[in-house]
Amino acid sequence: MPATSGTAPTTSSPTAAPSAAAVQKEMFYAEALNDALRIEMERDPRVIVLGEDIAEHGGAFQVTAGLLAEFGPMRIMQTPISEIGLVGTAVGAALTGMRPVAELMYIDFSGLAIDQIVNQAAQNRFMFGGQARVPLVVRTQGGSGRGNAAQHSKSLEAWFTHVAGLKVVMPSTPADAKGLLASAIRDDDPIMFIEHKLLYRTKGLVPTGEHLVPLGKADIKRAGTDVTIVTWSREVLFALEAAATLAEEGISAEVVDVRSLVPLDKATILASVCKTRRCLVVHEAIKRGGYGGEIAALVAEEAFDDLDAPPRRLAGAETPIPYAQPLELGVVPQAADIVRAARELVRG
Amino acid sequence: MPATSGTAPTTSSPTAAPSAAAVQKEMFYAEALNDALRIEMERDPRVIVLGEDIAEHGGAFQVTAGLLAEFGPMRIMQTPISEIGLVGTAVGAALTGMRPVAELMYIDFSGLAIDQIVNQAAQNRFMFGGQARVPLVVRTQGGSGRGNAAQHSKSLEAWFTHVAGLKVVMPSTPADAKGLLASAIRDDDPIMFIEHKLLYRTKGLVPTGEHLVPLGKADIKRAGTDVTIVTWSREVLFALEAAATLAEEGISAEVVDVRSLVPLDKATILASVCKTRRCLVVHEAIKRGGYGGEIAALVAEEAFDDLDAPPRRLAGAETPIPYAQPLELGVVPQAADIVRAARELVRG
Amino acid sequence: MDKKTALHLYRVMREIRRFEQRSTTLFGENKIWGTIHSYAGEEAIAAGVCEHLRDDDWITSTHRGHGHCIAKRAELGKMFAELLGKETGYCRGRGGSMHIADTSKGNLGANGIVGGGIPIATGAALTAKQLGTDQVAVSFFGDGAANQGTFHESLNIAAIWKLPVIYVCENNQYAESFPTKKAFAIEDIAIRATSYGMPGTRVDGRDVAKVYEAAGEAITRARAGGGPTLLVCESYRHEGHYYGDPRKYQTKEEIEGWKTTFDPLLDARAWIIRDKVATEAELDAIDRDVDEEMERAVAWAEAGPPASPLTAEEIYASN
Amino acid sequence: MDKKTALHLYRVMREIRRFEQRSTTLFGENKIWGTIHSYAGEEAIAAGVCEHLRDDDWITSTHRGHGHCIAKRAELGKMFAELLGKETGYCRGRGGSMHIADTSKGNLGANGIVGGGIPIATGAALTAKQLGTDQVAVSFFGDGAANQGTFHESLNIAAIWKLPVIYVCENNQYAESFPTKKAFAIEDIAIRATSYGMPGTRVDGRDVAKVYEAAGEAITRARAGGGPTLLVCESYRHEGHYYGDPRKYQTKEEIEGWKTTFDPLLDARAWIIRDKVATEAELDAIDRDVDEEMERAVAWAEAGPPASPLTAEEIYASN
Ligand SMILES: Cc1ncc(C[n+]2csc(CCOP(=O)(O)OP(=O)(O)O)c2C)c(N)n1
Ligand SMILES: Cc1ncc(C[n+]2csc(CCOP(=O)(O)OP(=O)(O)O)c2C)c(N)n1
Ligand SMILES: [Mg+2]
Ligand SMILES: [Mg+2]
Repeated sequence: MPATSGTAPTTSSPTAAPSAAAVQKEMFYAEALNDALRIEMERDPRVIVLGEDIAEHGGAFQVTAGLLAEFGPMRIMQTPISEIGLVGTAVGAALTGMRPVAELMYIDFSGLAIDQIVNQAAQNRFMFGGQARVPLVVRTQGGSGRGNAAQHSKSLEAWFTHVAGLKVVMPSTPADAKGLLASAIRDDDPIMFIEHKLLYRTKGLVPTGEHLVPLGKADIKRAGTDVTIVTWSREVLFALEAAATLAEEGISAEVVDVRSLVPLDKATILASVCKTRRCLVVHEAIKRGGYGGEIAALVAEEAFDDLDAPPRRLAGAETPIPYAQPLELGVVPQAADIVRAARELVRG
Repeated sequence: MPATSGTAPTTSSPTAAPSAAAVQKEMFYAEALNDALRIEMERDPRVIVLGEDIAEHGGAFQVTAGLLAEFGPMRIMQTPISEIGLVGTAVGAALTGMRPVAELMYIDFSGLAIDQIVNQAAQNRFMFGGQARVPLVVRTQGGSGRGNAAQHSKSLEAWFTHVAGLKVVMPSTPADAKGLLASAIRDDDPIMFIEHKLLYRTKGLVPTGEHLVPLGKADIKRAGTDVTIVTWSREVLFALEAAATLAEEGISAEVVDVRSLVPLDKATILASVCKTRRCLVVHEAIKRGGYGGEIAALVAEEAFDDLDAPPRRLAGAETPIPYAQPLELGVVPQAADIVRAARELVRG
Repeated sequence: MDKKTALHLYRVMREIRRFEQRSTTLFGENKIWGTIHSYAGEEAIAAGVCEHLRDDDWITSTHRGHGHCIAKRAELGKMFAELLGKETGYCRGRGGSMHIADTSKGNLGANGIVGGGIPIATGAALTAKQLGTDQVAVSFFGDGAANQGTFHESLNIAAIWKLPVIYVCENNQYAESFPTKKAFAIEDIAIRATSYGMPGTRVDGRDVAKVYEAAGEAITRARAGGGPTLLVCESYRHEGHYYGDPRKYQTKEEIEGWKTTFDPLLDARAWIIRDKVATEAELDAIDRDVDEEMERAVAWAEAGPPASPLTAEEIYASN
Repeated sequence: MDKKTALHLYRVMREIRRFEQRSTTLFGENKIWGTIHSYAGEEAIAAGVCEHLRDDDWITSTHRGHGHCIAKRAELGKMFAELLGKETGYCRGRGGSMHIADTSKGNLGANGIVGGGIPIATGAALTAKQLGTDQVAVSFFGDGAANQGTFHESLNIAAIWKLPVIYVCENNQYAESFPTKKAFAIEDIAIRATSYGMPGTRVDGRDVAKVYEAAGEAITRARAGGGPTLLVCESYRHEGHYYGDPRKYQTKEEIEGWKTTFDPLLDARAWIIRDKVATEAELDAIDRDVDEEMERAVAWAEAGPPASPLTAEEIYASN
């Protein structure tokens, strides 16, 4: 059967949430991602993985561990250090009927490949008047906290949110990681799937077998009434920690995990803010030009009269990430910073 | 004299505004940029220009016209089509004592070179503990309106604002273009200098001879009392057109031309908004993830109680730029759109 | 070469030439917006290569893409319609000249990013390998693109994976205003194939028979699992880089020179008649037929409705 | 080779080896944060090349940069201090192992982006050309980096501009877990020089004398205006890619093998004694001296103050 164009029939989008009866298992975030890859590769022979050090080594963060043995080198395709070559090759494969997952080892390197992501993958469908689809997932990871310094610690999701034609997903828990990756692979559009290097070794309960979390749905990770904390990726963990502390002080914080930055679940964010009347947006990326601006502006525009206080952003300091440990910890929001900011917002 | 390291002495930053007595001349925006390049190249032999088609052809938009004849091929260095090679070469030259101006023909191609801009140029000084400076100007141009379609019409300034260590400048008038480019070349940091393809053939009075406009200063292009329109680049022209129309309706709009997105002149923006009590941010780039979010969020955070209405953003539609002329005009804010948005904001 | 092939090659070249002439006229009439880049002078390359391709083979093209598109059997009316910004165009007026694609014929699109199509063709070839078919992918690109990082990374990937892809470098002596002679310190771009351990061939891109032969070899090898080839075709573009190029980087003599020294159509005409493959009258008939076909295509395109308004749904495939 | 040079080369190699051993210990003691990449096994390359360089010549280095830094005459104490995140480190604790730079000696920095230093060295060479000096720039990078687009674009630019730059490709047989044999379809990376019209040389990177000689030729040519060279040094890294690498991609035999089959220090020792350039006792004295120097450097570094808090002013040069 010759594969012809990108207009071949495809699978439907995920919709169902996991049934309550699903069997769950404790897994690391990295394992959960691995599980999603394995299940999707078993399910659909068109799913292939391309990337650096993904074969014997199992990926810099062990997300592809064991997959070479299981699927062989034709499906776990280790590439030379050629970021734009490997992503562009994945774009071409996606355009012609495959469903590639391309791994960029650090989001800091995404600049090397961004032209293929932005000028080609994201725009092909539109530019061709609908003649193509590009079911491509670019998996990568960002964030600081491991002493990797300024070229291996950035948070660059904002770049990708600013591109028409891309979707951007950033899971914070193992279960979301698995369910969102599976949905991303089944989705027919190019997706930046951004993990966090300090989440790989966090644990959580994850449904076994097929598990899909729909794209475009935020998740209220903790309900509350006094202040809404809108955040994603690793900062969700800090926000939950902060919410626990705040609860001791009598402040009830609601933590909204955005999960999918594009498409953005505006309804859940606005409903929460209208309820709590206060909004704190938290992210690890530097504040200037960050996606927090988008969300704070959105809240200001659409919930102005429901706010008891100005929307606030808490974000990374405007600096490249420094190497020395105490400096590095000081430049991204920690739980204590969130507590302080939320307290100020509520108490004034 | 051997040039040793990036720590060589350098010129001081610009401070003086043009004296009122300066002789002025009507020039196109492209000519004004050309004038700045010529003057800076005459003034400082370390200033060199690298780029594609900048020699005999004079640049895709004629900004380097005549400079090859005047300065020769050692200073007007035409490069192969090698965006990361040419920008990286410029970074290396800047680190070792030159003051290169690198031209990226379209900002759409900047992704090909962004790694050298972001991971190297912007961070070298910081990563090296202050041992380096990178006096590099990357000149490029963006924007739609010429039927160049989705790979030659983007507005990507937001990407660069989100990078610690970069400065971002976007002039709207010939005089600003000249004065800001001269200041950028004399500045000791890496700067994205972003022009607009539809401004090159706009005319204005420009001071002859040395003319410096300081970085980091917004300019109130029209004073008003009812609503502040914060904008930059070509949208400044639309905003001024809109303000004239609004004036006829009895609405007095103040047009703040940001000029320098980084560093951002928050004081001027906030002072204006506190005066008019209404803020409309306008840009050509798509809204999601755009720099308008930064400014609207800033205004919401810092001038909440001074606002009579929610801050509003008017920006490009969330689509790749289409080719067909009527479609293309429909996706970026035009003067009439600004009039409508401002009117709504003022009249409610 | 058999008569049928020879006449088909001639016809394709003629169609390309005429298409470029007609779109130049339309541009001059302000009916085309944006930019167009003429392929006139380079017809032998697209024609000679694509003659070997099936509809299920893929190509990636460039900003100078009309010729590849025609050689890959696109409908002329839909091409003109796209240039005119019509709903009936290949891209419904969204793409224009620099983004014409026809995925039904395996044309993965013109490309506004120099070098942008090279990894994409590589990926299409990977699909063929993954599916175990004998499809091939061809990437057309210019001499200028051969100095892009994508060229280097893609050729290496294709070589180590033995992908069925042919990299066709069209050396038309210029990248915009930059002469190949100055942009390279080598004479023969095909030598770059050795850096990747793949065969490299340099061929006279004016001679459609030679291009046809060299491409045939490379494509046959690729279909048989023999891996990629770099095929460099020496050529010359008759027109400026884009419609309206002042060509300050060329002399008047050079600009006029091609008419006498470099024209693949005149050449083909000459040997077809000389070798008695066909008669002058037969070729004239093709010319007339192409001219008429072109007018019909233009008329059809002009009669089409303008591009329909954008909808939120057309950007994403799953909304 | 004269005695002074031979002993200096030996000493530099010894310093590098010892530095890597000491930093490995410090890492094991949890005093170093982040990642370090050992240059053990590749000492002959940095030593042999940098022996020809003056303080006003430039180098760009890599993530595996300690060796280049030492060979370019950095102060060991400041290097350790950087790894320890001290204010007294080269980068005041801001950079760490992957960003050590010493611009006072022309070291434009280690680099965390594979291939990132290649255009930067090209630009430094452009500065020399602009200023009309006889300075040269050397870019060190790995086999893996030779598959990056920056390699291709930079070498071409340097070739057409005849820049005084030497591209030193350290083929240590692996790019992380990816063996060179699989990442290339060619045996000899130096052949890539022909794609740019520059000389390419392949040399045994275990033999410091051979590296010294080949580098000398290339550097002399560059200083004299003869343009760039690609110098490929065949080598082997003794340790894993990074501290803690499980090395699943290598066999036990291979990992242990280097001790008997590939050690530039043992080699140098052997020929220095064999050719009676110096005595074993003299070499032992160097070893002892280096060990002591290293301990003093570590002690100095450990005694230094921690990195000072960040200030808003340190990111931009003009605020
Ligand atoms: C990445 C990128 N850089 C620069 C350009 C501007 N540009 C368009 S065509 C062109 C010349 C291309 O030369 P070549 O590859 O030889 O193709 P030709 O135009 O000669 O067919 C350039 C520089 C571009 N479109 N994309
Ligand atoms: C652009 C980029 N891609 C990937 C990496 C991850 N990475 C770090 S070192 C390395 C291997 C480099 O191989 P090589 O160039 O041979 O140098 P070696 O480590 O062998 O000295 C990789 C893939 C990186 N740092 N930068
Ligand atoms: Mg060309
Ligand atoms: Mg290596």
